[in-house]
Amino acid sequence: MRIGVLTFPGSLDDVDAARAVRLAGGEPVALWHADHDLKDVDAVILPGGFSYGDYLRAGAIAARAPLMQDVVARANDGMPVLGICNGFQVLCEAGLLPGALTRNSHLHFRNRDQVLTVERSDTAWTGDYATGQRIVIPVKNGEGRYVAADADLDRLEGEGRVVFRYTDGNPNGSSRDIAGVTSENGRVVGLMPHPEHAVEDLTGPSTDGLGFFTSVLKAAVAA
Amino acid sequence: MIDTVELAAKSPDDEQPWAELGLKSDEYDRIKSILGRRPTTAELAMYSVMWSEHCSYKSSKVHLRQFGDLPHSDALLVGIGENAGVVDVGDGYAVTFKVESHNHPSYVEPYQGAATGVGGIVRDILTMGARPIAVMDSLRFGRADAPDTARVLPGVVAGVGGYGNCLGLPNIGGELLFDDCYAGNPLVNALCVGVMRHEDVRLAKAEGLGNKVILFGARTGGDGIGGVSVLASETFDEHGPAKRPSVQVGDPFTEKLLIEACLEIFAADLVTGIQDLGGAGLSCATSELASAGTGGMHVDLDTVPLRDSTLTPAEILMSESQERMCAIVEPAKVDAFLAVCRKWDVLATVIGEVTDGDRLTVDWHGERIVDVPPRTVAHEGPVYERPMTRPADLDALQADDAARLPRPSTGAELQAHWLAVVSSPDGADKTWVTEQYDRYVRGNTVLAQPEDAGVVRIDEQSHRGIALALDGNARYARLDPYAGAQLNLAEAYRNVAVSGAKPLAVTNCLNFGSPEEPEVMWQFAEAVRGLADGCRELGLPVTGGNVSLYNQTGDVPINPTPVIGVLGVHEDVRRRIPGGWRADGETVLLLGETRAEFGGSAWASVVHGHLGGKPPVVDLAAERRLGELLAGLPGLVSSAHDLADGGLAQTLAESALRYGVGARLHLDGDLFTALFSESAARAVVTTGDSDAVRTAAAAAGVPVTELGTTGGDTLTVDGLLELGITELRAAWSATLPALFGAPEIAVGSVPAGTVPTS
Amino acid sequence: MVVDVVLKPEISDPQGQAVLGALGRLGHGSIASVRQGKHFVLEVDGTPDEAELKQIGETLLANPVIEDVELHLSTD
Amino acid sequence: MVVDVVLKPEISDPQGQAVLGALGRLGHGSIASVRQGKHFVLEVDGTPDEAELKQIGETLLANPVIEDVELHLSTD
Ligand SMILES: Nc1ncnc2c1ncn2[C@@H]1O[C@H](COP(=O)(O)OP(=O)(O)O)[C@@H](O)[C@H]1O
Ligand SMILES: [Mg+2]
Repeated sequence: MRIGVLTFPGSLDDVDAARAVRLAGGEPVALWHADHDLKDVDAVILPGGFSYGDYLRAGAIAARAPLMQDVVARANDGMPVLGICNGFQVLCEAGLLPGALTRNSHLHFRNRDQVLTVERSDTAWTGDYATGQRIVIPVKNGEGRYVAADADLDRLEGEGRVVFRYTDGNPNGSSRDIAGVTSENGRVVGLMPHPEHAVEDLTGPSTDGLGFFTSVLKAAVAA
Repeated sequence: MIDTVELAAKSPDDEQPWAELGLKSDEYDRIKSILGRRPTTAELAMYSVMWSEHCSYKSSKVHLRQFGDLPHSDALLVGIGENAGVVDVGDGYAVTFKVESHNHPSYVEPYQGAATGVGGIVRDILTMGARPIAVMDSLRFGRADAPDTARVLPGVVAGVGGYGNCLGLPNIGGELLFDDCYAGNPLVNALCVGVMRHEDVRLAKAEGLGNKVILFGARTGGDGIGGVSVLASETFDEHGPAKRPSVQVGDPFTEKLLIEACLEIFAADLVTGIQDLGGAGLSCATSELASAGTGGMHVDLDTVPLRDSTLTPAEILMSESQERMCAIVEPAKVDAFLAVCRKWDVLATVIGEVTDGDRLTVDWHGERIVDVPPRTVAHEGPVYERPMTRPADLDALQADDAARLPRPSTGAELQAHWLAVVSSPDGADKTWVTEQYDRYVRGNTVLAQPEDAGVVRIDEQSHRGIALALDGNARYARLDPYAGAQLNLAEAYRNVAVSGAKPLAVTNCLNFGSPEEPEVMWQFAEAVRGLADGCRELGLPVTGGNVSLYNQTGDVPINPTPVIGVLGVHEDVRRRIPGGWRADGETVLLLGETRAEFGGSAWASVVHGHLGGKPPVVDLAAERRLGELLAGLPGLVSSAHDLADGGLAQTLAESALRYGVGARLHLDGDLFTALFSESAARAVVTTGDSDAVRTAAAAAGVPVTELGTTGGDTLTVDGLLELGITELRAAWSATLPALFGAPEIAVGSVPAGTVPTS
Repeated sequence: MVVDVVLKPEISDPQGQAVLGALGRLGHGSIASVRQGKHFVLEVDGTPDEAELKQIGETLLANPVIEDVELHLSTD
Repeated sequence: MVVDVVLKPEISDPQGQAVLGALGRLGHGSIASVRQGKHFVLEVDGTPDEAELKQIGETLLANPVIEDVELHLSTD
C-alpha cells in the first residue's frame, strides 16, 4: 500500500508522517509540491509544519501549489487524504474541507498532550477506532482555532462530519471543541492534533495515533 | 563619491569616524600601519566590526586559551575555533553543538532578538555540515513581577518558539530564571545541536585557486547594520545618547529552505568550504574564509543581491541581514550548486573567487574599495590583558553567611517555606513557557522539559542517542565565580548523567558585565579558570561557546552568569531514565552527601531575599562517582532526578508532580538542612530493588540514604508535614500563568511582519 | 493598492480583544472596541487591471470563509 | 479610528515576500512588491482625544524600533 506524504517548502512533520506509515506497515512515498506527479499512491497525507512560513494565512499559499490540483481531483474521486495540522489548514484553504483555522484564542503557540474523543469510526482514517473512544495525542499549533459560521457548524454537526473533539480541555478555543472534520464521503479527514507523534512509546505520549495509519491501509484496499 | 584604495593612499590625513565605530585610537593606528595608509571607508567598517569585542574576543581571548590547553580528548573531532566543535558519539556519528547569546538585541526587540538568536546558532551548526536536530534556550529576566519583564519575557518566549518551531527543531530544554540584576539586561542564550557522519564535517575555509564564492539565502538589506559594534559592545544607559540600533528581522521559513538546500548540497559534495553570515555579515564571512584558507579572495560587491538599492558598499559589508550563507565552490560544480538552490527557492549568486596571493580585495562599481590581508581582519585583531581586581565587596558578601538566617522550625513553617520555594518564579512549573515550544517534531525526542536533560535519538535502528543540559546558576558565581562555574558544570554534568547518559563534552556561554571594569574582568577570569579546571578534572573537552560582555545597566553589571552545556551519549536511548515517579511502592533513595550549605541557595533568596556566604562545596570527584554510578543503573532504577536549586524540597516536589504520585518519607537529622541545603553531587532515585542499588552505590563509593516509599496523593514527611499533591500542584503551576498568562500581555510582543504562529 | 482584511463580525477576534484588554489596563477606557486585521500594500507595474486586483484581494489575500476585504486602489 | 502598522521600509518583510512569490507563481506578474502589516479598527466612546489615540497607536500597537504607524481618524 503506497501512502504519499506531500512536502511543501516549510513542511516539517513529513519525516514523522512517513515513519508512522512505515510503522503501520505501509510504504511511504515522498511527493513534491511542485510536481504534477502523484506517483500512483493509494492515499495522501498532508503533513504538519509551516508551509511557506505560514505567511499570509496558514496553509493559504500551499493550497495553491501545483500538486494540490491533482490531490483535489483524486480526492473528489474518493482517494483518502489526511491533513494533519498545517495539512488540515491546507485542506480548508483548498476547499476540500469546510471551515477555517485561525489564531488560538489565547494567542500563543501551544504544545501539549491532548485527549480527543473519536466521534466517527467510519472514515477512511478512523476505521480502527471505536466511536466514543478516547485517545491521547500531541497537539501543537498557534493557529488551530476551528471556526465557521454558526449555521455551517450546525450543518456539519447535523451531517455527522465532526470526527474528533477536544476532551478535558480545549487547547485553542475551537468552536464546539472541534479538533477534526471530514468530507461528505468520509474519505478526506483533517485534524489539528498530530497522530504521527503518537506512534512509539519511546517518543510519544502514547501509541494512540497509529490507528490512523493502519485504518487507511484497509480503507484504501476497500476502495 | 566612493572612497577607494587609490584615494585613501592619496589622502592620508582625511578625518575618519573611527571612534564612532567603536575603535580606540591605538587600534586605528594599528590599522593604518597594517595597510601602510589610512583605511578606506569600507575597510574601516570591516575592521571596526571585526575588531569589536563581539567578533574579536579581544578581552576574553587570553583567558579562553585555557580551554584549548585542556588534555587531548579522543572524542573531540573538531575543537574550538570553528563555528562549533564536533564530537564523536560512536558508530560513525558526529555531533556538533554550541550555545550563543543574543542578549542586547532581545532587550531592544524581544521577539526578533530572540528569534534571530535561534536562527544564528542554527546556522552555526548547519555550517559544520550537520543537520540541526534540536534547540535549547537559557533565559534570564529581571524580577518576575517587574513591568519590564512583562514587556520582554512574552516576546522572547514567542520569538524562541516562533523561530525554532517554524524550522522544525524540537526544543528539548533550557532554563528560565529571574533576578533583579537582569532588569535592564535580560539574557537570551540559545543552543543548537546537530548530527552528521564523521566524513561529512565541513570547515570554513576558502581553498583552491579559481574556486567561486557563492552568497546564498536572503537578500542583503539595511537591517542590523552596525549591530555588532554598536549593539553588542555598548551599555544601555538611560542617560547616554539614545541608540535606536536597527534590529534584524528573522525569516525562519527562508532558514528552513536554507537548511534543506545546504544538506542537499553537502550530500552531493558541492562545496569545499562554507561559512554562515552572522555578526559582521559579509565582512566576517569573507575575511574568515580567506584567512583560514591558503590563498586570497576577490569579491565584486555589485553582484550582491540587495533588498535596498541605496545601501553604500560599507553598509553592504556590515549588514547583518539574516538567513545568509557563503560557500566556496569549484567552478565545475557551480551549476549543480545553483540548481539545488533553485529547487529550494533559495537565491544564490556568485560574488567572487579564490585568488592566489594573500589579499582580500573588494570592488564596487569597478573600483577597488578593499585591499587587506584577511588575517589581520579576522584573526589578528587586538588582544587585551585587561586589569583585574577581586571585587571589593566580596569578602563582606562571603562573610554574610546564609547559615545565620532565621530558619523554619515547626512543621507549618517548613511547609510554608517549601511551598514558597517551589512556587517562586524560579522554582515554579515552566509549562507556560515550554508549551510554546514544539518538542515533538522530527519524532526523535525521548526526553524534553521538564526532565533534567533533553534526550534525542539519532539512529532509529541502533537507538543511539544524545543527552544535553544547560545550567547557569549566577548566585553561586556571584559569591565565587571559580566555584560557581564549576558548580554549573557539575550540575549540567549531573543532569546528563541522571538521564543515564555518559557525559562527553562541554559548551558554554559566558555572560558578564563590562570587561573594562577590573572587578568584572576578575570574575570572568575566575569563571574561565574554574570551568577549565573542572573540565580537566572531569576529563571533558570544551568544544566551543560564546562570550557576551557589557551586560550591565548603567555601571551595574549583571551577576556573572556562565551558562554551561554538557553533551552526553546514550548507546541505547530505550535505557534512558526519566525524572518523575510513576509507580507506587518504590523505594526512594538519596544518593550523595548532604552538608549544611545554604550560601546562594534558593531558600535564602526566596524566603529572605538574601545572597551571601559561600556557595556549596565543589567535589568533582564525587560528581564523577555519582555519574558513573548512574550510568550503570538503568534497569535498576525507574526514575532519577538531580538535586540543585531548592535542594531536596524542589526535587521531591518535581518528582511527585510529574505524574501525580506522592510518597511517604522520613528524613533523619536536621530537617531544614535535609530539605533546603544545596550540596552538590546528589540525586534522588526510585527503585524496586534497593539492595541492588545499595550494592552498586557502595562499590562506586556513593553514600545512600533511604528516604521512604512512593505512593499516595501526598508528600508526607513522617511526624512533621503533609503536602497534598493537588495543593502542591496548584501552588507550583499558578505562578507563571498569573504573571504572564493574560492574552493582553502578549499585545505588541509579536511584530507586524513576521508572525509564523501555526 | 492597499488591501485591508478583517475578520467577519461573527468570527471572534481574540487579538482585538487582547488589545482592548491591554488598553483598559493602561487606563484608555474610552476605547469601546478593537478589531485586528491585516494590511497589505501592493505596488503594481504599469496600469493596474482592476478585475485582477479584486480577484487577488478577494481570493488570495483574504479567506472568504472568515474574512472581509476592503480594496483601496490609488494611482500615484 | 483605523491604525495601520507596517514594518519600516528598511526592515525586511518575509510575509510580504512570500505573498509576492505566491502571486508570481499564480501568474500575477504585474505585482512588483507586497508589504504586509497590521490593521486595527478602534471604536471610541465619545469624542476621541487625538493625542491619546496617537499615543496608543505609537506605543501599544506598534514597536517603534521596527514599525511605523499610520493613524486615520474618522468621525462617523
Ligand atoms: N527557557 C526554557 N526553555 C526550555 N526548557 C526550559 C526552559 N526553562 C526551563 N526549562 C525546562 O524546565 C525544566 C526545569 O527547569 P529547572 O528547574 O531550571 O531545571 P534544572 O534544575 O534541572 O536546571 C528543565 O527540563 C528545563 O529544561
Ligand atoms: Mg536538574
